[in-house]
Amino acid sequence: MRTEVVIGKMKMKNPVMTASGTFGYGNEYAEFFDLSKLGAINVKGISLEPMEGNPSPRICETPCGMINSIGLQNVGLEAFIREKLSYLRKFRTNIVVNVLGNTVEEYIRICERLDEEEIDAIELNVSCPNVKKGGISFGVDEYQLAGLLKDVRRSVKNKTLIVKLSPNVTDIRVFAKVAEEEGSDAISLINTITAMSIDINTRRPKIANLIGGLSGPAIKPIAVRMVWEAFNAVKIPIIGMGGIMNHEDALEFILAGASAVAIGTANFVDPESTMKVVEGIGSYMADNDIMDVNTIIGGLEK
Amino acid sequence: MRTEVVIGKMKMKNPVMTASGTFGYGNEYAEFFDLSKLGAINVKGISLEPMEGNPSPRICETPCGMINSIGLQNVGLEAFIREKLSYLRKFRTNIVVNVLGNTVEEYIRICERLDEEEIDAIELNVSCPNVKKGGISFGVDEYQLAGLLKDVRRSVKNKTLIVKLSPNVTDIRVFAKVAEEEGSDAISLINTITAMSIDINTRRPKIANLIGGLSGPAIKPIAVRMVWEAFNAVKIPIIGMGGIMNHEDALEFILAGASAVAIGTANFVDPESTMKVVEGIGSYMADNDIMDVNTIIGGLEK
Amino acid sequence: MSKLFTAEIIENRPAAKDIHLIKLHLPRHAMNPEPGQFYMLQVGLHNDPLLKRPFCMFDSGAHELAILVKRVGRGTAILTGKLPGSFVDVLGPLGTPYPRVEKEPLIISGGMGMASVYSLIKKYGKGCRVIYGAGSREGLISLDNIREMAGEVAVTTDDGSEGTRGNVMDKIGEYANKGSVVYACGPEIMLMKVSRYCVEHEIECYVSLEQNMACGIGSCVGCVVKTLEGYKRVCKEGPVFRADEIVWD
Amino acid sequence: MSKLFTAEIIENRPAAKDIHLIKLHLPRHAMNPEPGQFYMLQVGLHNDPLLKRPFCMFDSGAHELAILVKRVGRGTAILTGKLPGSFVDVLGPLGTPYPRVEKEPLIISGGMGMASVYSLIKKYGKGCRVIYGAGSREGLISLDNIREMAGEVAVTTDDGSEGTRGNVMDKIGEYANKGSVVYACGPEIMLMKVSRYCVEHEIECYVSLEQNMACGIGSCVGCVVKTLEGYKRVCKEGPVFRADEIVWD
Ligand SMILES: Cc1cc2nc3c(=O)[nH]c(=O)nc-3n(C[C@H](O)[C@H](O)[C@H](O)COP(=O)(O)OP(=O)(O)OC[C@H]3O[C@@H](n4cnc5c(N)ncnc54)[C@H](O)[C@@H]3O)c2cc1C
Ligand SMILES: Cc1cc2nc3c(=O)[nH]c(=O)nc-3n(C[C@H](O)[C@H](O)[C@H](O)COP(=O)(O)OP(=O)(O)OC[C@H]3O[C@@H](n4cnc5c(N)ncnc54)[C@H](O)[C@@H]3O)c2cc1C
Ligand SMILES: Cc1cc2nc3c(=O)[nH]c(=O)nc-3n(C[C@H](O)[C@H](O)[C@H](O)COP(=O)(O)O)c2cc1C
Ligand SMILES: Cc1cc2nc3c(=O)[nH]c(=O)nc-3n(C[C@H](O)[C@H](O)[C@H](O)COP(=O)(O)O)c2cc1C
Ligand code: FES
Ligand code: FES
Repeated sequence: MRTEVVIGKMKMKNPVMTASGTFGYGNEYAEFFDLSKLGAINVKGISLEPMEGNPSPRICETPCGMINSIGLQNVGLEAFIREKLSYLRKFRTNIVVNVLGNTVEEYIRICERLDEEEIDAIELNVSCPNVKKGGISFGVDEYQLAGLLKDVRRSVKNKTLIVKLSPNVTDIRVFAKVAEEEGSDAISLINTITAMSIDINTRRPKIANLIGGLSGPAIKPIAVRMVWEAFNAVKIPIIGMGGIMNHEDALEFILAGASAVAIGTANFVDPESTMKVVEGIGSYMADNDIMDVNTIIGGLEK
Repeated sequence: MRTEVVIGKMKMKNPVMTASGTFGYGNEYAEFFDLSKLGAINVKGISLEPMEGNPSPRICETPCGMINSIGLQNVGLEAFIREKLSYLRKFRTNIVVNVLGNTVEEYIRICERLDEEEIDAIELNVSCPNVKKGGISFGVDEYQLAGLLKDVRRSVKNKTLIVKLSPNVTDIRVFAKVAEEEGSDAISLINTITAMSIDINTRRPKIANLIGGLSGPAIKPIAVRMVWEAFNAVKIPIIGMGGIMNHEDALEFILAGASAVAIGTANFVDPESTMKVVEGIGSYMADNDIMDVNTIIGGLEK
Repeated sequence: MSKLFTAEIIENRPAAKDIHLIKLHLPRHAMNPEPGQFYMLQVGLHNDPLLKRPFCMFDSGAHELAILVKRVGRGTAILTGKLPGSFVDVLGPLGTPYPRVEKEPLIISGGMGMASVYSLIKKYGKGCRVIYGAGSREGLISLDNIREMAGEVAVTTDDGSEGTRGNVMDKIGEYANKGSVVYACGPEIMLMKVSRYCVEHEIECYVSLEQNMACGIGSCVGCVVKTLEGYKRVCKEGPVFRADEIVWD
Repeated sequence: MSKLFTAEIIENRPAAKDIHLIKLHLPRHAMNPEPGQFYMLQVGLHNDPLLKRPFCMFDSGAHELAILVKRVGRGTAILTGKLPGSFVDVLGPLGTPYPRVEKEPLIISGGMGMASVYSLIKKYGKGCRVIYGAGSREGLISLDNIREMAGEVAVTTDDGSEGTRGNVMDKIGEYANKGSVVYACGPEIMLMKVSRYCVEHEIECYVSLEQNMACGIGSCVGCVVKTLEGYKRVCKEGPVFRADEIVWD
């Protein structure tokens, strides 16, 4: 039974990875299972300089979902390389680094630096709706996105370049095509959907930043639809995510066209989610006589 | 205690109405409660000619939500006026008629006809994602929307004109402003979000039409955010909807800026939902010493 | 006399493989369902699973309703796991019953179809005949009761573990004739075959259909089936339809 | 030795107004929580309520964990309604305990704060003194036990229905001095006042804080509190913090 999938230059032993920002830098999960079992680990978004993040409350629950406005708190590029990377390298899995910037120059500087490090892929977060300058403009404007990618593509020579698309757009296909045309090796989708929740007793927003990003099972049907639309628009591989809680959900994304899947919010609900998805995909393949997971990518029958 | 709100020329005894397509033509609910208790009844979308709708399965459940692809099945304009309207007129409440067309001309013909009938408001469905020609182009393209509204506004002389916005856009404020500029009396939002679900055992889509519209609690935080954005962009009243299950949810929309709310999917879960929301808003007002519901519209404290 | 009420689960026990018999205590006013009608049950907490699930009236008594639930997904797993003493929100009775026709009733049940026709067999008693098919012996529910109630019972199983090896279509020729009225419930493929047979042989026939449902009361238009007169709602114009009006595809 | 396990509810009874005492039977390996630590409980079915809810270790025994749950919203309503015999998914013990300091322990609890400090009082026994405040007598949980365990107990209630009328701040001057170490848990406003008092009077003080949590293990960075060294995670660097490092706003 073959579960290996290929995303750009990156070979994954199985199609399961973590979603950026939901798995810390890996260490919190190492006590629950062997991280080497994962296809890849995607770490919290990294910026050039450390970021403090937003005030509390940063999260709240919604029906079958949650809103977060972490504000991209992170240790910054140099501290990440110095303090976190060597720990992550101990596991026999791919390391994907999610990066974010406020300007094209920042993205380029981070990418140039990471291109020389011992990582496997760079994922550009151009869509995070949390921080006012956190890249929102790139992710929802096809021309700005194209401009950014043109420059970044030149900086990423050795690693797989993934562009993470924002779902807060009218037509995801347009953005998927821009990513493909500008030479991205893969796209990942979806990032969180902009959302808001109000406490009717205090009449105040449930998160300090007012608006945050919705994730979890609630958004799954929207994410599956976008993966399917993108799959029919471009040829580069897709990493699908949005509300995957178990292997059934993961397989829904694979059938819709995802070559790999990422688990986000589920890590909070059950820290062993990713490993259980890996195992569940194996069982499904065995039960359904599927010899190679690649044969069911986009295998939806209409 | 004053619960009356005003939407254009329409005075509602309370801010609660039904969402189009989720309350049939009213008759199914009359055995559960007195429909005169509602602020308004909004009926299934009406087209010029009867529409057959889509094949089954038309609905499926998703986490905290459902996808539908009814395909706008309806009896058509003339049969509606002949067979359904007089029944609805028996209740002391406002009647809103949701209309849809495939061309500007169709919209105009329906509106001109309804403008002379005993109804209170016309709601333009320009956003239904279900039927290939069902207006999708108007609702996600600001220029087409502006063109449609210019013509329709001239046809609607006696009734309140409401435009129902599609959430499947990058920036809802742009569309809210178009509606305001072209003279709409109010906007309603949100319609369903395009979505998809796959049965991993059969590998087939869970609804025959492949893609449908997501509704229910899952989409509430997205809807609340859009109502808030629209409230800060335009001055015309907003009818808020999307996942309202109870009066707490309804109040969230009101605090975010909705002058009235519509209950959709909740009617399927509990046929008495709308009436319970009316009662719940009353209790909340009493508990919080709110003399006039209008004083808390957009009352979110930042 | 609202059809919406809360009922207590007073019994919940396995009746066959993956199938539970659940008895509910109902408020008086919700009673008197007719064979063929169904109820919608809120199986979980509010919000998720969101929609009520439809189940046939299997049997009913003074203040009691019995349903037969097959575990096929998340909702039915939750329902069959409920402890006696817990409460569920219920809507019903809903839909059209099997109509009374002055002919000799032949009742055909495939697998879980018994959930729908059991009460009909009980109603006609010795006056009706039954063809009862299932995959194997374990899938035959209440067979002893049915033998006791009905005039005549033919049993078929795919694996021959009980009755004749085969399916209900192997028996229909022997049991149905122009003097019969056929009432059938079971898998869609069986209903299609029964319908086609009856139409061809000019036998009056009624089938009980299933569709995904949201509201159960006719308002969402989500549960339609194709008929000669266009789409009809299974929850309102059905679940029992005349076999000759269904367009099978 | 995973911190993730399934536990059976073996007792669930009201302990005060809107407050339940829930006892869980744990697998051996999950034991030995220290005072100040907490557990995350999956209160509903999967998906909704989605996230686990945090509750302090109130008391623990060989294979037992007791928590005190106040009904404030949907999740706690579901949890307090669970029948003995049902199971819940649990993650823990989590977070930092109250540190041992070689000074005279003064334990201050406001309202539900007792959920966190009860086990600490039990640990120090006669060696500690306690200030216990609540809105009124009905809000005082396990008062008799605490009087029996601790060296000295001052009770305050807002309405004077038990002990002194007033709040814990009216007693702190009398009980705290430079030889004390103060451990406090309660409403944020109380913790702020206790902290400010202790910083001002150079008294070592630890407070247990709350924040909305998603993961409970430090990965989401959702539960932060502002400190002199930037944002820190309540679930990982806390919930117990040195009072002088918190930035109150
Ligand atoms: C009028 C009517 C009467 C019924 N009577 C009975 C009965 O007496 N006993 C019984 O065990 N079952 C009966 N069913 C079927 C039962 O409603 C479904 O098995 C149940 O809703 C599945 O819920 P779930 O959450 O377990 O499954 P899901 O996880 O939702 O889905 C599992 C499978 O069940 C199918 N399904 C989901 N929802 C429905 C639905 N509303 N109707 C039909 N199929 C559905 C799905 O397509 C899927 O194949 C009846 C259905 C109808 C329409
Ligand atoms: C470390 C820690 C220990 C705790 N120990 C206890 C305890 O021993 N006993 C006890 O009764 N409660 C304790 N709490 C609070 C308890 O977790 C919340 O009351 C509970 O999560 C509310 O869930 P709900 O679904 O009922 O409320 P919701 O409907 O979700 O919300 C109701 C109210 O509770 C608040 N709330 C929601 N989630 C949380 C959360 N994760 N943390 C804090 N507040 C929240 C909301 O802001 C809101 O005001 C503790 C919280 C933390 C962080
Ligand atoms: C708490 C939290 C933090 C996140 N941080 C990031 C981030 O730093 N960069 C990024 O690209 N996406 C981030 N995301 C988005 C996720 O990677 C993922 O795209 C999204 O949550 C949808 O998947 P899910 O529903 O499985 O969580 C974050 C999500 C959550 C919930
Ligand atoms: C079954 C169904 C049918 C609908 N039909 C229509 C329609 O005909 N016209 C329309 O404008 N909106 C239609 N809608 C959208 C609803 O009016 C509403 O905007 C949406 O469902 C969000 O609200 P809810 O989450 O409360 O259901 C329909 C929704 C559902 C679920
Ligand atoms: S289930 Fe809604 S119309 Fe039948
Ligand atoms: S709850 Fe996730 S970091 Fe604390």
